[in-house]
Formats: sequence, structure tokens, C-alpha cells
Amino acid sequence: MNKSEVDLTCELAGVRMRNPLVLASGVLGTSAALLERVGQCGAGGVSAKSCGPEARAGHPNPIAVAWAGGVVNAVGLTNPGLEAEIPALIETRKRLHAQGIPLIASIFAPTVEEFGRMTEGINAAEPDLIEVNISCPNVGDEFGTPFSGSVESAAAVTQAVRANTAIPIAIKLSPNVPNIARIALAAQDAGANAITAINTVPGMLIDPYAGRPVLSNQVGGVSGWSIKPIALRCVAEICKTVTIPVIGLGGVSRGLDAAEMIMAGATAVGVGSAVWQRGVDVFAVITEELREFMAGEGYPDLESMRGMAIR
Amino acid sequence: MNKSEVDLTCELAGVRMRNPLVLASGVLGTSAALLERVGQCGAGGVSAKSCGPEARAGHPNPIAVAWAGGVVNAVGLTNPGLEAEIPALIETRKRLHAQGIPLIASIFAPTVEEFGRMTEGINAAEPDLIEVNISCPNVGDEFGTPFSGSVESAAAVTQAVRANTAIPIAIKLSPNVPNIARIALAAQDAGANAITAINTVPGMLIDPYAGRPVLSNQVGGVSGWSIKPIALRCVAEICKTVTIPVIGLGGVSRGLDAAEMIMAGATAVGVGSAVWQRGVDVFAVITEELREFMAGEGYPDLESMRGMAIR
Amino acid sequence: MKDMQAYQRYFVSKSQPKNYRTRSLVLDRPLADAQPGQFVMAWLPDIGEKPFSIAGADPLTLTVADVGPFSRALCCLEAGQPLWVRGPLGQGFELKGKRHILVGGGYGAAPLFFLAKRALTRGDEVCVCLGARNQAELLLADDFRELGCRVELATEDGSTGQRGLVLEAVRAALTDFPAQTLYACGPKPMLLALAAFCKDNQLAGQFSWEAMMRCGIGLCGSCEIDETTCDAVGLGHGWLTCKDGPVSFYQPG
Amino acid sequence: MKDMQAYQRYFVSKSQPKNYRTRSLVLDRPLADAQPGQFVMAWLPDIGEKPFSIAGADPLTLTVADVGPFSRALCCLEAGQPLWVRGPLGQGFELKGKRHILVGGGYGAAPLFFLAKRALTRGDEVCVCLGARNQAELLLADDFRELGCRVELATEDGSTGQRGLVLEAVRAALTDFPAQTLYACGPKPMLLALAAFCKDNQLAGQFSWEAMMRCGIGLCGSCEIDETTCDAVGLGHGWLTCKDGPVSFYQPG
Ligand SMILES: Cc1cc2nc3c(=O)[nH]c(=O)nc-3n(C[C@H](O)[C@H](O)[C@H](O)COP(=O)(O)OP(=O)(O)OC[C@H]3O[C@@H](n4cnc5c(N)ncnc54)[C@H](O)[C@@H]3O)c2cc1C
Ligand SMILES: Cc1cc2nc3c(=O)[nH]c(=O)nc-3n(C[C@H](O)[C@H](O)[C@H](O)COP(=O)(O)OP(=O)(O)OC[C@H]3O[C@@H](n4cnc5c(N)ncnc54)[C@H](O)[C@@H]3O)c2cc1C
Ligand SMILES: Cc1cc2nc3c(=O)[nH]c(=O)nc-3n(C[C@H](O)[C@H](O)[C@H](O)COP(=O)(O)O)c2cc1C
Ligand SMILES: Cc1cc2nc3c(=O)[nH]c(=O)nc-3n(C[C@H](O)[C@H](O)[C@H](O)COP(=O)(O)O)c2cc1C
Ligand code: FES
Ligand code: FES
Repeated sequence: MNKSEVDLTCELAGVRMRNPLVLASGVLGTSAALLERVGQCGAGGVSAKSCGPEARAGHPNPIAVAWAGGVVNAVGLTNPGLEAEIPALIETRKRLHAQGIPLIASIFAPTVEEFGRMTEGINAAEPDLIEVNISCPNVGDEFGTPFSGSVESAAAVTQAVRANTAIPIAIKLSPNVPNIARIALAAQDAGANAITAINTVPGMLIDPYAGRPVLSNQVGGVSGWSIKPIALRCVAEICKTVTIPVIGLGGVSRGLDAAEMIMAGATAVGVGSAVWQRGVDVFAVITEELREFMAGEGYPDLESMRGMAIR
Repeated sequence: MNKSEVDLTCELAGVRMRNPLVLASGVLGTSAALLERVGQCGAGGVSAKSCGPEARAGHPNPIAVAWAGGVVNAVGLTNPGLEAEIPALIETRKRLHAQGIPLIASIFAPTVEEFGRMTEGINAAEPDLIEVNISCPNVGDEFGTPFSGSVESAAAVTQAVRANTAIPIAIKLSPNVPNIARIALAAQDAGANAITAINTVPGMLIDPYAGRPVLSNQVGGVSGWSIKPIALRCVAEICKTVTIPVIGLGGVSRGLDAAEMIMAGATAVGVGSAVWQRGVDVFAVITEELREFMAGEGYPDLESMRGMAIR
Repeated sequence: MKDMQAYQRYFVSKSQPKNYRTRSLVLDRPLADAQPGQFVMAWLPDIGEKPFSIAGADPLTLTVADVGPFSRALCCLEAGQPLWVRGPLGQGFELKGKRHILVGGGYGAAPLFFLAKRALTRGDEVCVCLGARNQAELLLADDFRELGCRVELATEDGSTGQRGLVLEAVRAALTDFPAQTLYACGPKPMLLALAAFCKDNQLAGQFSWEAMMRCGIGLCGSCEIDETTCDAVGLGHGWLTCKDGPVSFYQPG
Repeated sequence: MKDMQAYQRYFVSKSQPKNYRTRSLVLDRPLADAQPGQFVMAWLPDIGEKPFSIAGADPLTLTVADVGPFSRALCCLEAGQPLWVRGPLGQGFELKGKRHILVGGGYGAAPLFFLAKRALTRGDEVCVCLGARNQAELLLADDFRELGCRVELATEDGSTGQRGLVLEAVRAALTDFPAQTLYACGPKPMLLALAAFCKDNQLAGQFSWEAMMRCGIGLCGSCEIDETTCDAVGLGHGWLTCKDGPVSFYQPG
């Protein structure tokens, strides 16, 4: 098959994209200029950094380091707070729509009620999709278990968000649960239009010579190529269970990885840490690799590959 | 400090070991001869492969493959069943005790009641420690959630095992929960003498050219060096929460990794997949690397390093 | 990021019949760093995965006897069809000296063919003794001859070559082919007999063992050689065919 | 398994005072593959982590101005004490041509010292212009002279060298030192002025920028240069100091 015959377009919860590659939230999503740049570098869609109700400085350095398996980070949800986020998102959307690229906003909050209020606020920016990062700790739980950690809290957040917007919503899940498909199903039942999976895998690096954790927050999230098998498993389990589309991410850094995600059932594919490995151009690079793979193997479009590994 | 001055001995739930390195369950633990060999290769303690009530052939091939980040396996709990296991363990213990090495038996079962019966049976082999592998699915749960996936089922299994033996018991946990310390605490409260963490991280490899999962079971467990940050985080969280000792494992392949585990609070350190990377001699090799590290950094014994990264 | 993929996909270039139930699958490219005596795990998605000796490395070649479901699936592959391979795995033969006697039973001829090629490239002399139940079961005899090896045959029914076990052919060959090392691959009884022969005759021996392989990388324990066999051939207990082997080494006194 | 550790531990060999509040930390061994203009993230466990230019790679040397808590902690390190480093990070200077003018403000002299050394090793000519508020703030002037560079100084209060901004010293030097490229590191206003100067005078320029660094590896976005600055110096929007920089390149015409 000729490369030019490969159709990479896709549709995610009603949002059309020129290719399935989406910038993951939290990576380079801090300004209109950066998001615009990622669009110019070939992404099909871009996600802004997660925003919460109040401005947060995040954790002190070290907040992110590369290791042999990728990256470990505990940025600490640095964000300007809802009020400052809205005009920034409006400007971002304007610039992205000029390129024909959809904008995904990302929100988090410490309580179910505040998730509702965040949604209400973010509506004003009219993003194409609202991603709901429920990997942040539920401050109401005595152990600070993330909202993504139980069916009940995941459903409660989804409902609160759903009740406050007509924009499509994607619930972003953490891999750190015994049964991720169960959580995804609860989100779907509560009104989610899509699932994003996975967030980083909680982890810790210790420097043996220092006898100390490397990150100032001690615990962080592992991302990058070493978590790909974990992400593929999560995406596969979710796609076997729900009917809404899935943005699959975690360790995607090559066209082959993107193909594997789609074979596991993903509709779109997120890319985060690979920006560190391969530069901002990684979106165009992976798209080209994916196109070559599909042409070589005779897949005319994404639909022809989607979910084949879970049948 | 001189290497010969470094004291590597440790005590785990009353069991004394010449060094903290323990063979992980499921790796080379299928016969008396193999376990004896691992002892001769320098392990401080060895764990037998997990045994269940009935013989199981396990999954068809492929059941385990190496990839860039380590290994992914779904052996499928291949084992000869309790009846055949008992004489094999007796023979193993005899040979290991001749070397001064403790034997850890490992059990699993499909229901809480059968965990109790397995314990009763395994008592006859008089292992030094019984490890309870609760990462197997609870057949009573509609989603087949592993026993390690909830506080309730983890506590119930621990109680059933505790009620049936006077031998020290270690509960082996899966990393795949939102709050592993909570599960560990439940196990401690239900009578566990130690915690083993972590079992493999559920994952999936897909071959993009085949469009199929690599393992016949589709889903498997990720082990080896890429899961080390996940394991360190789990061990650190558990050690901050419980007072019983922890066997820390997951991705340990060098002396430095073992030191990091101990700094995260582990009392003993398990080694599994590194046997593939560095051969059966890995136990002597890691012990020597650990000794060199400790001598160079001036740690006279394990106690002087233990838990320093979580203070 | 070269070993991100667990398997490498190959395509069949040619599938050549070698006897009534055995075919050589010549694949489309080489396998890097392969040594004679090493093996690969061959995977057919949704069908299974089994170990096969490397019968040639450039291009990768497997010689497969159709004896059951998986080997039949391999033998049914036609030119252009894919199969997946991980490896090379295990510890192969090591050529010692300049005069080599190679002893094969059944598909054991496969790794020996690769070994013979290597030996002849070094300018060494190679004598191959092949044994089988009958003429139809014999494998690769012509291939070895074409390569330039001396070939001695033994069949249990005498349908070709010497009548009897391959050990008799070896004994005969050694009278005028004073080999420094014997290399063998075949069923366990044959290997045990040859190991005893090497011990009695103070001959260095290298034996490639077969066992039930699951992980193929020294973790699962499934390919352990039993203690009795280990004792018989002087191996330490707990010997793993996939990692310590498949080739074991015997060096006389 | 070489990069299993995120940080490399170094020990201080010597801590040399360079002015009233600045010290050069000479460490115990080299940093591999470091280019002038690149930086490292220096970590002191439980204290913090900040970016520092590589002032020398063999052995690794950092020149640190004590201006706050973290830089003070570094300046307090004594010989034999450890510090941790990840890097080299970022995109450094590239020596172009044979005659180079280096312009430093404050600790900006640090990466230029490494650059000057490299240039002189190639047999090139180097003129260094250093600017500061007053004599006490000047950094490494003697070190550059010892290396064999021509050195021009400017202080705002005229306590040494020319009175005024470093740009005046540059202008003066260029009259009899026809450099092909200008390399600069220092505070943003200085860089903006030099960038405008290069544009006006059709001179190639390389500018090393400072920004608040968090991840240091191009992920978090914290070190983005604002759009106004990008426009002023001809950089694309969303320019990341840690990954696209810290050095930006201006090529006339
Ligand atoms: C290190 C190693 C190297 C190997 N190399 C080769 C090779 O180069 N070529 C090759 O064809 N096989 C080789 N094998 C054997 C191969 O892995 C399979 O066992 C064989 O192909 C049978 O698999 P199956 O699934 O088709 O049949 P199965 O269902 O596993 O076997 C069917 C029946 O045939 C018997 N059987 C298995 N092998 C043979 C045989 N060779 N002759 C007669 N009966 C047999 C079995 O015991 C069983 O009763 C090797 C095995 C090992 C461990
Ligand atoms: C790419 C890069 C390279 C750098 N290289 C060096 C280097 O080689 N040597 C070096 O000393 N620093 C260097 N820095 C600056 C360094 O990273 C820290 O910002 C500095 O050490 C101050 O950190 P602190 O925690 O001690 O004080 P902070 O609390 O962060 O700062 C204290 C106060 O001093 C001000 N300040 C920060 N830096 C300076 C300065 N240089 N002069 C005057 N005031 C200042 C701050 O704005 C703040 O008001 C570099 C920064 C970047 C981005
Ligand atoms: C530096 C960094 C910051 C991140 N911040 C966020 C965030 O704010 N919100 C969020 O939902 N995910 C965040 N993530 C997670 C990513 O969106 C993504 O889920 C994860 O990194 C896995 O993808 P990757 O392996 O491609 O990086 C962050 C990841 C990194 C590396
Ligand atoms: C091939 C293989 C088989 C395993 N079988 C078992 C088992 O039967 N019971 C068990 O508790 N853990 C089993 N494990 C998990 C290991 O004991 C260990 O927890 C895990 O591999 C992480 O350690 P590692 O990274 O050092 O391998 C197995 C692991 C591997 C690789
Ligand atoms: S096949 Fe698993 S150890 Fe050899
Ligand atoms: S410091 Fe994080 S992107 Fe530059």
C-alpha cells in the first residue's frame, strides 16, 4: 500500500482529529504558545496541563528526572488556578482552531463538589473536550486515596462533571487499581463520553549514595517507555468492557507503540514523556512511523487495526 | 571500611539468614534440586514456587518473554498440587537446612476456605515461613478481583491462614491497588508476621506485526528492572505504615538495587527476574556488590541503612 | 530501543522437504549472533510456541519434523508466510580441535548441520553419524555430504547404512577418524549411551539435550534435567536445558 | 545499565573563592560529553536542585554565586563533601570561525570560561568582555587572562575597566578585534541589548538564557521564554530554555 493512501483521521467523542496523536496533559501544556507549537509539530490534538480551583506552585525541585526506564515526576499539579486558566484556554483554543486542532482542557479538584465548580468555570473556555484528572487524592478519604481508586468516587466525580457541562468529557484513570475496567464502566455509566488511560504509575526513585528519595515529594509517577505494557493492559481491559472511546497512553514513543495502543482498542493515542526522548517533533515523527507501518502492513485506516489484539 | 567487616546477616520474623537475598517465588522454585542450587549460589533464603490445592499445568506457551524492560510472564500457577508438594518440600527443607538456609513455602487458593486448608496441609512440610500469594483472583468476586485487591479479602485470607498454623506467615501483595499500605496494615492486623511486596505488575505485550498479545493468556505480570520504582514506592509506603518486617522485591538486579530496597525499609530483598539477566549466580554477585557498596559507604550492617530513605 | 519487541518476525523464503515428514524452513534473513547448538523459540500467534534448533543462521533456517500440532503448523507454512522468533537462546556447541565427530538422531541432525558448516569453514574435518529407525526417518544425510562431510548411517531395521544403533556407527568411524571431540544431538537414550561411551573412551563430548521448554530463559524451571540423568552424565543438580544448555560438556579426566 | 541512576555523585576537590560571593567548585572527576553552554542540575538531598552552567568539564567545575539558600549551600561545601549532578543538559554554544568575542555578565562568565578554553585549544583567538555593577562583582577576569584571552572590563560605577554597560566594551573591542561570532551569557537585559546589537551590526550571535528550571528535560514548560522576548530575538514561540536552549542562535541575513 502506498503511504499516501493511509487514512490517519479519527473521531473521538464527536471531536475530529487529523491523526490520533494527542499531547498528554501536563507535558508542555502550560501556555498557549507551547500548545500551539505542539500543534505545529504534528499533534492531532493537544491537552492543556491540569488546572485546579486555586493556583498551585507545585513541589520544590527535584520534580522530574529521567532514569533508564523513562521519567519519574512529582510536579505537584502546578497551575495558575481556574480564574487565570480561562483566558489562557480561550487564547489557546483560538490559536489551535486556526490550525484545525482540537483543544482538550484538563481539570482536577480536591472534592467532588469542586469538580462540579471547575467544570462550570471551564465551560467558559469552550474546549473541545474536558479531561477529568481523577488521580489526585480525595481529601475526604482518610488515606487520601485518589478519586480514581474506587468505583464510587470515580462515578461521583463523573456525575458532578457531567451535570455541569454539555461539552464531551473524558475521565482519566490511574492504573493503580485491581480492576481498571470496573472503574471505567462506572465512569461510562455516570455519563463519561471517553476514557483516558493511563496516568503515571506511582513510583519512587532512591539514590543509594544519598540514601534519600530523588524527588522532593518522595513519591512520584513513572512514565515513559517502561510503563507501556501496563498501559496496554489497562487499555485492553477497558476497551473490552466499555463502549465509549479510549485515549490510550503510557510509554508511547514510536509508531509501533501507537499501533499497539490502537490494536489494544484505543481510538486516540496520547504522547507525553516521549517529548523528552525525541523532542517536540515527536508528534510528526510518530505519525510518520505509524503511517509507514500501516502502509507496509496494509492497514488502510485506524479502524482496520482497532481492537484486533483483544478479539 | 573493610569488606570483611560488613555484617549482612538479618532476621525475618524469627528466621535468621546469612544475607538478605531471597529467591522470589515462582522463579526456579519447582524442585528440591533447583532450590538447593540457588542456595549454593549464595541466596540467604529461598522460596518455592506457589502451590495450590490441585495440580495445574499452567497456560500454554508463550508464557514468559523478555523485553527491553525485563520480563512479562503468565505461567499460570503451574504446580503439582498440595499432595505432591508436601514430600517435595520436606526433601527441599532437608537439603537447605543442611546448608543453613531457610525455606519459604508459597501457597495460593481460589477461596478463603481453601487457603485455610492449604495452610493446614503445608504445615506438614515444616517450612521456615509460609508465604501467602494473594494475587490470584478471588473466584467469589464477580470481576475476579485478586484477594490482594481489597482490605477485606486480604484480611480474610490472612485470618484463615493464621488460624491454621504456628509457622510465621508472610502475605505477598500486588502493587495494583490505590493504597498498598492499607492492605498491608489489614494483613498485619489479621496476624501476618511479614509482608512480601511486590508481586508482578499486571501488563500486556502486543506484537504489532502479529496484531496479537504475545502471551497466550493475553495479560501477564511485568517483572524485572523496569518495575523497581514501583516496588520501591510500595515497600516505602508499607514500611511507613506497618511494624512487621517486609521482604522487598521487584526489579532488584544489582547490589545498589538491594541497598535501595533496604533504605526503603525492607528487611530482606527478593530476587526473581535478575536470574534471567545475570544467571543463577546472581545471588552471590548481588551479595558481593552489596557488601562492597556498604563497605565503601561505611555501613557496618543492614540495620544502619534500613529505612533511611523514608525518614 | 532495539529489543523493545520480544519477537522478531521472519518470512518463509522456501520450505524444503527433507524426509517424509520433515521440512527445512529457510527464512528471509539472518539471525544475529547465533551459535550452532543454540535454539530459538518459534511463535505462531494463537497457535503456540516451541523450541527449535538453529539449523542455519544466515539466513535463519529451522528443520522441523511434523510430529504434532505445532510442528505441523510450521510445516504447513508456505513461502511468504510469517513466523515469529525469539533468540538465539541457550549455550551452544564449542568447536574444539580440528577433527570432529557429529552424532545425530532424528531432528538432532538440524543443529549439527549448522555446526558442520562452521567447522568446515575453519578448515576442520567432520564426520557425521546419523541414526534413525529406518531409511525414511533419516535426515539431512545428503545435505551433510554436499557440504563435504564424511557421513555414516545406521538404521534400526538396516534399511540403509549399518544395522543397529548410531553408537555402532560411531565406534566404526572412530577406528579411522581419530576425532578429538564428539558432538551429539538426539533422543535422551542416545545421548546417555554416547555419554557413557565418551567416558569409557576418554573422548571429549558435547551433548545437546531436549526438554519441555516454557520460558526458554531460565526462570520457570520446566526444562530441568532430572537428578538421575545429571548424575549419569556428571552435571550438577538443577541443570536447566534452556540456559545452562541445551549443550552440556564432558571433558575426560 | 549505565543510566540506572538518575544522578551521579561527585565530591568537591577544591572550593576556590572567585569574588566576594562567588566560588568555583572543582569536582573530583570529569563529566562526559559536556559542551560549553550546557548545564547540569545540581542536587543536594533534602535541600534542593538548581541549574548551573558547566564552567569546566574535566574535572567538572561549577562557578556559583551565593545569592540565596541553594547557592549558599553549594558555596558552603568543603573539599571531600558530595553533591549530585544530572546532565549535561540542553543545547550549548557552537564555535564558528576563528575569532570569538565572549560577553559575560555576572555568573555568565562561567560557561564562557569553558568555551574560551575550547576555542584556545583549537588555536582560535578569544576576546572576553565582562560587565558588572562594580569591581567586586567581576568574575573570572584573571582566569580568562591566565588562559590567554584578551579581556575587556566594564563596570557601572567605573570602579574598574570602562564605565558603563558591557555593550560599550564590546563595541570598543570590535574596532580592533574583528570577531566572526559573539557568544553571550548574562542577565536578560544584557542579552536583549546584545541581540539588538548583533542584528544592527550583522554579527552572528549565540545567547545563553536564564529561566526558572524545574524538570530540565523539556517536559514541564516552566522554562519557556515569553513571546515578547522570543519576538525580540527571533525565536519561535514556546522556546524552552532547558531543551531548545539555553543557547539561542542568531545568524545575520
Ligand atoms: C532445544 C530443543 C530443540 C529442538 N529442536 C527441534 C528441531 O530442530 N526440529 C524439530 O522438529 N523439533 C525440535 N524440537 C522439538 C520441538 O520443540 C517440539 O517438541 C516438536 O516440534 C513437537 O511439537 P508439537 O507441538 O508439534 O507436537 P507435540 O504434541 O508436542 O508432540 C507430539 C508427539 O510427538 C512426540 N515427539 C515430539 N518430538 C518428536 C520427535 N522429534 N520425533 C518423534 N516424536 C516426537 C511427542 O513426545 C508427542 O508424543 C526441539 C526441542 C528442544 C527442547
Ligand atoms: C541555565 C542556567 C545556568 C545557570 N548557571 C549558573 C551558574 O553557573 N552559576 C550560578 O551561580 N548560578 C547559575 N544559575 C542560577 C542558579 O540556577 C540559581 O538560580 C541561583 O543559584 C540562585 O538560587 P538560590 O536558591 O541560591 O537563590 P534564590 O532564592 O533562587 O534566589 C535569590 C535571589 O537572588 C536572585 N538571583 C538569582 N540568581 C542571581 C544572580 N546570578 N545574581 C543576582 N541575583 C540573583 C533571585 O532572583 C532571587 O531574588 C543558572 C541558571 C540557569 C537557568
Ligand atoms: C512531567 C509530567 C507532568 C504530568 N502532569 C499531568 C497532569 O497535570 N495531569 C494529568 O492528567 N497527567 C499528567 N501527567 C501524566 C501524563 O499525562 C501521562 O498520563 C503519563 O505521563 C503517561 O504517558 P507517557 O508515558 O507518554 O508520558 C504528567 C506526566 C509528566 C511526565
Ligand atoms: C516466571 C515468573 C513466575 C512467577 N511465579 C510466581 C508465583 O508462582 N508466585 C508468586 O508469588 N510470585 C511469582 N512471581 C513473581 C515473583 O515472585 C516476583 O514477585 C516478581 O517477579 C518481582 O520480582 P523480580 O522483578 O525480581 O522478578 C513470578 C515471577 C516470574 C518472573
Ligand atoms: S524453559 Fe523455563 S527454565 Fe528453562
Ligand atoms: S525546565 Fe521543564 S521544560 Fe524546561
